[in-house]
Amino acid sequence: MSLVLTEEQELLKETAAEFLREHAPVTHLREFRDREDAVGFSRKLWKEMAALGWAGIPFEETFGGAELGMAELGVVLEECGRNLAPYPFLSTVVMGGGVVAAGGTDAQKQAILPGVCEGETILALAFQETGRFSPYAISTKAEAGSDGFKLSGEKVFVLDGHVADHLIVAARTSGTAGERDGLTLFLVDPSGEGCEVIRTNTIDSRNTARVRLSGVAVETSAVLGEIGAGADLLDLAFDRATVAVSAELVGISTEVFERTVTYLKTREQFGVLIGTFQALKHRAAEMFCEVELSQAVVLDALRALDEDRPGASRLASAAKARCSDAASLVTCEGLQMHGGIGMTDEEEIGLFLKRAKVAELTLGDAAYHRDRFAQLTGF
Amino acid sequence: MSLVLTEEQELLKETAAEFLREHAPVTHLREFRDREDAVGFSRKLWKEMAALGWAGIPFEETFGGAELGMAELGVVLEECGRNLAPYPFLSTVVMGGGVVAAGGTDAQKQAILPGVCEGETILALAFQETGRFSPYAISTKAEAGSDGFKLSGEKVFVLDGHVADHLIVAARTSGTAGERDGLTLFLVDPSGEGCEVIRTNTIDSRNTARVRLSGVAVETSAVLGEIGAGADLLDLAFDRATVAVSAELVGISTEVFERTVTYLKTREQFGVLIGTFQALKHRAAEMFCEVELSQAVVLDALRALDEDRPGASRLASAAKARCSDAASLVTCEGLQMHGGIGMTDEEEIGLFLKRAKVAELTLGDAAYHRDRFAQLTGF
Amino acid sequence: MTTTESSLEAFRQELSEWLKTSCPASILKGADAKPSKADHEAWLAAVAERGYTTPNWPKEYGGGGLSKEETKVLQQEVARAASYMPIVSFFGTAMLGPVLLEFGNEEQKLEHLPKIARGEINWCQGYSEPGSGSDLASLQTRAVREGDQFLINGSKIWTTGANHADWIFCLVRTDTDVPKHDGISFILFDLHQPGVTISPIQLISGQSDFCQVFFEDVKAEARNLVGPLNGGWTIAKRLLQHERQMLSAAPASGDDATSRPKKGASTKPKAPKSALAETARGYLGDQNERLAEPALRDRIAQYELDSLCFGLTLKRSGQQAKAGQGPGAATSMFKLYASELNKRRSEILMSVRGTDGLGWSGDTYTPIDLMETRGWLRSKGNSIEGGTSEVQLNVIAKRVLGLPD
Amino acid sequence: MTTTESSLEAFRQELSEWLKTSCPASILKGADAKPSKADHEAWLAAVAERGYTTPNWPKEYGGGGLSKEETKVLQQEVARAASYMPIVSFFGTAMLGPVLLEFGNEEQKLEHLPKIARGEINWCQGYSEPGSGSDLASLQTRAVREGDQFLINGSKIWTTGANHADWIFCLVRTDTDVPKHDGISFILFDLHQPGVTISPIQLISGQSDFCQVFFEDVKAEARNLVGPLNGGWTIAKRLLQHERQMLSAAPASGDDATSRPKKGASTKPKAPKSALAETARGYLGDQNERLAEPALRDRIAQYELDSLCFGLTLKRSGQQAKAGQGPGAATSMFKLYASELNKRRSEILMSVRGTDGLGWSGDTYTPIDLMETRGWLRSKGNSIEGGTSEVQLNVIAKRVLGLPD
Repeated sequence: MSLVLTEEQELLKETAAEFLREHAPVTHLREFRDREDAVGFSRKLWKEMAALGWAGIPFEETFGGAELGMAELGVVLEECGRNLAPYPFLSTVVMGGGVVAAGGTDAQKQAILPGVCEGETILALAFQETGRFSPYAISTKAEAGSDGFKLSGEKVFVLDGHVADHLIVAARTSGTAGERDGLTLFLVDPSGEGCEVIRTNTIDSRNTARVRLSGVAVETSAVLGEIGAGADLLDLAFDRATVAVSAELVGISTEVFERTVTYLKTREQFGVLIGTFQALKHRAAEMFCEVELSQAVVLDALRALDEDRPGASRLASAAKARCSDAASLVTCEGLQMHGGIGMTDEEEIGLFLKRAKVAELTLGDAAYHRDRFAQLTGF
Repeated sequence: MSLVLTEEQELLKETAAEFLREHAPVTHLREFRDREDAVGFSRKLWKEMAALGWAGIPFEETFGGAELGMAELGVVLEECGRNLAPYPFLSTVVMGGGVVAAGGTDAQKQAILPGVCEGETILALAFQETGRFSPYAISTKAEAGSDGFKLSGEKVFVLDGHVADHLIVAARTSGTAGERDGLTLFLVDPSGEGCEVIRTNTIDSRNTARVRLSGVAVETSAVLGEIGAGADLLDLAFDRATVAVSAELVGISTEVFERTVTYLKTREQFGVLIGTFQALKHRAAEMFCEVELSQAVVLDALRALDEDRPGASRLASAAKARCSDAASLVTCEGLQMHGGIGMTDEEEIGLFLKRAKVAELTLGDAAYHRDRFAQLTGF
Repeated sequence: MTTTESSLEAFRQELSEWLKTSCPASILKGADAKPSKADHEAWLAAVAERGYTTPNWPKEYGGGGLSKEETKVLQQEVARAASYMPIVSFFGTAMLGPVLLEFGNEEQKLEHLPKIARGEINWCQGYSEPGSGSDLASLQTRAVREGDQFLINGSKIWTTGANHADWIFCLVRTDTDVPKHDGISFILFDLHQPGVTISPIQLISGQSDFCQVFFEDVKAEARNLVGPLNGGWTIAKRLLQHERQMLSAAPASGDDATSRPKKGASTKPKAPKSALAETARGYLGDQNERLAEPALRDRIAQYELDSLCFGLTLKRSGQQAKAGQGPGAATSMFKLYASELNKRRSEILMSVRGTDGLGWSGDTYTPIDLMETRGWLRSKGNSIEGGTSEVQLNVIAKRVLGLPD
Repeated sequence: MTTTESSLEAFRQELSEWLKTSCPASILKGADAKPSKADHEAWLAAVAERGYTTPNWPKEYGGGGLSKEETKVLQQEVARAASYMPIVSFFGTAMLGPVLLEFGNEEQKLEHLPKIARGEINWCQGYSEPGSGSDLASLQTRAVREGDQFLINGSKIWTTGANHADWIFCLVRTDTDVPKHDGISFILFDLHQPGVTISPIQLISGQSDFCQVFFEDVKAEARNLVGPLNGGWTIAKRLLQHERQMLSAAPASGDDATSRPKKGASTKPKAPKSALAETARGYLGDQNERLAEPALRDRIAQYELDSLCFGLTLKRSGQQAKAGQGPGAATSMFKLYASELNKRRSEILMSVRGTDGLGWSGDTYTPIDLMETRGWLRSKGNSIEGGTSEVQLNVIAKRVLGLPD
């Protein structure tokens, strides 16, 4: 079990750090926010990232992918966290692309994955129906007809749903909300009749959508994976996305922690550097521990997914719980230690705090994952 | 709603502080512990306290009591906490005496309370059956016969049970463990046949007992209160004892806090007083807040019981939760700040830590009472 | 001033008559229509004419000259008759006013207090500077005497409402050659003059309740120096006390059922409510008649419990002060605890609302959700403004616990 | 020293032969009877003769002279054949030994190391003093040169096992006129001599694993001064590092199922276990197939989760060091976190066991309950011994984060 980066991964990390620092630093996000950009990120830049191979990291070479794993995606996502780069890795590469790669037919893969790898195609997985993450609490109905299905229901918090070329909708072909069985995934054209995609504006200046499905007709060929066994694909997507968002949280924590330590070394009050105050030193040292623990567990969880280890789901929950709490601590402490200036929109700490909160609540918060961790540990 | 002491209460506080400081300081407890005294406290001193009116605080004058309330008992118990005085207020005055006063017949009261007020009679309420406090989880059976009942079962953690003149045993005349109905209280002679009282040794150097009842025969006149309605009396006793033990916890917290602040002002390391270290200052200031909150809620909870306010039970739980957590924080921090010396048996901090833990776990810990508080607040 | 029962009753009568004639119909309690702007101004004028905007200030300075008891009667009678009491700028009535009454000279009181009472002048407070946050006394804004005036250069930050203010009361450095606390003065000046630039500061919550204010050769009349030259720090500390006290209110707690004995109430009283728990119930629902998520329930219980205890601590401290039983807990503790409680409450609400609480704007989120989310972001400033939590902890350690420097 | 595969195999063969002839039958794996004292001593002698009690020390000092790989083979072979490996005093092998190898002169190595390896001398460590806890360098025990000896006066505290020790390695002050770190020396001397008084210290847990040791004109031979006169602080720091590392082991965590990919395992693997949760289950039972008390379940989950993450952090740091990727996280962090985790675990166990966990002695409590309770009390010292948590935080802030003094 290796918890250090390979040479190739180190190289990827350096490339990602350099590229994002140059092309998508925090000011980049702010720009898109301030001009109320309809997309929320640069499609051009996304294609450049794709050209660097990032959008295709986990996919087969046949489809233009790099055939690498979560470990490599994690490296890139950590750097995204450090820069608050608002790019559709979670929605398109990890969740949408992951589901197509794992459950799609050859035709479906061929139709979708090359576009994903090129940075042309954006995917969005539409599953959540209330404000609280609960994997199988899905009521959206898929009624079977002679030549396909009709989907009806409403989805919230669909990441990057506002610009998705394909929606992947989780709906019930049988059973009731809360049951694991009876879920089926469908590829849905967001511009199709009866499908309404409403962009929503979140505090992290990224975009999610609310999706209303009013009897949206899809053909049988739109089914992704087996009918009624959609939860298998969802579970996979959730575990991977959980760790991916944890990696982003590690990037956020590490960045804010480093900035805060730097601030402690430069800001003067009472005629001395505030970093000389022991109470702040101790709190900084405690943050350091939390950040270290986050980094370690994410590295292992990423590898556990790549190795398909039996305990991977449990590690995924451990990672999400640890990283959410660490990021919450570090962003709040970071803001507090920056004092009044930390409260201003001009200072970037607040933007990290906002993104950390969104990431914390994406796919289940720390309490949710602690509970799941306990369950997977047998208590 | 007054949260300051009346003149009379102030006077009582001073008397108690002075008396206990002189006659029952921490060294007094240590003496009884070191010589493995069979009683664990001085019966003579208990009679002296009774002569000062303390054992009779809540009882009617008819029986030799002072006809005062929980507010006054709280004042004395806080001073007991400050001195770790191991006297049977909880067992005899609050719980045993309280149950007799509230539910006893005139004959029962006349038979028992005068002895309590004089410091002659020790009572013990035997209810708990497992290590975890759960008010109605009582299996001990009381089988009705022609001329009375036969009691069978086993009780643990019976406070001062080792020297009790009367045991008050909660047993089931109907229903099953966990049900509120069907409980009945009985006055039991601990030296009677089939009654085995085994002294147990707890970390706070006080004494509790395990009581085994093997078909102990009692007459109908031994029933305390109504048959099957024992839970009414127990509830009363638990609420009062919960607040009483909270008052003792406030005494412990206040004392350890003050001692720790003094230590910070006298202990030198690195050529300076350790009280100059900002990290310790901040932690001390945080402790101060916790102690203040504990004091305030206990004052109000004591008065709520005396005034029979509708929200008294909820306040009792608030007090126990707050005071348990505060005492745990303050004793642990106090020990830590005393460094190695705090770990020695010679230093008294450890004795406070041990008593605080026992008091914390007596009648439900902080988590239990937080949950009860939530329930009584409607969620 | 003491007031007998009978004179109080007479006062109440007289007030009642006055209200009948002076309070516009649209402002009377139970009125249907919304009051017009003119009615509002008439009502303010009527109240201010009698000095009732600042009821316990002396009459000669535009106040009502009322005793404590009379003030209470005034509040009761107005509450009984009118739908609201007009209020004037808080910075004038609650901050500058008391300072002028304590430290100002007669001329200053006569000039400024009546205008405050009548709501003619909006005041703001020039305290913090970009380089002087927690270390307020290190402030650098210079005031140099030139004839009858001071020439002011520098910048203030975190100036609440400066963009709506007319005048500022301001801490300035009038001596640079002495220890920092000894070279500060307290001065008043008009913001409507050349050289004053006011820039609202946008906060992370999107609000702009603060400004940064820049002074370039701005003029203050020497007669508007309050207290002695270089004696401003004493006034500054007094004002900080005022501020801390105002920031120490206990945040909304569940109920006060425990504080009001209800005679003749049934033995099983209705359970008191927790607003937080009720909100949570709306999002999470119940399970076995309890709030569904136990870990969150525990956090809410801890919050409500601490909030209850904190409220009792505030009450107790007030009673101790009244009973002369020492100072009770320090106001620093109140400021500290109130801030941290409010932050905790906001964090719990974020957990409760899940992704519904992540909205920034737009009508896909409910207005309440949006407001709470902005409130959560804004709450992060609670432990910074009015003295950081760290400063409060320092003060408790030093002043209350007497720990050495 | 490098070792080829084939020579390793030869070594393994040779070991296997040696074990057959040297390990007493009663100590062989699977033996029925308990080994006698004589068998134990014979086994120790056999192992010590080859220097295998300290396998990677040089042979000339009583060690085994083995390479890392050979040491591993030794451990494997002994584990395969024998029921245990004899161990000798930890303070000798793990603390003093490495220091002598690094800082001692040839004479000292030849005199002391073989005795340590053979388990002839029990060592203890004289570091802390009553007035010098966290501020170790302020130690006052004086050593004054008199001819070929030093005369030692003073007192050491928290000396583990002094009451069973033969010799002590000790920090003493040899110069009082220089900054405190510059006047300290590291010296070895015999405890079996007049003027040495050893008093065990009773802890709050009832145990006495520490002593206070008093020296009154105690003699140390000058040739037993290790390193230069007044150069003891360098050695002290090195030893503190060793100690901190040893105190940083991750406390018992639930399982390591996550770290071992099981080929061909069923897709629904058996859930890993948490020892803490299993204990809790015994006391609390289940509700809806989950541990009955949700708040406690959450605390246990948090503990197991942190413990898992901490274990991974330790592993990662080791791998980083090996890969030369910087120092990784500081040992201070490991000491700090391991202590706090163990304290937390003990507190959870107290909550779980309720009043069953309050016993001090007597047979009304189970031996396990009594042991856990004493363990809880003892755990409070974890964050004090070997450098307090506060000291670790200081070190992290200074050394790792580079925060200014």
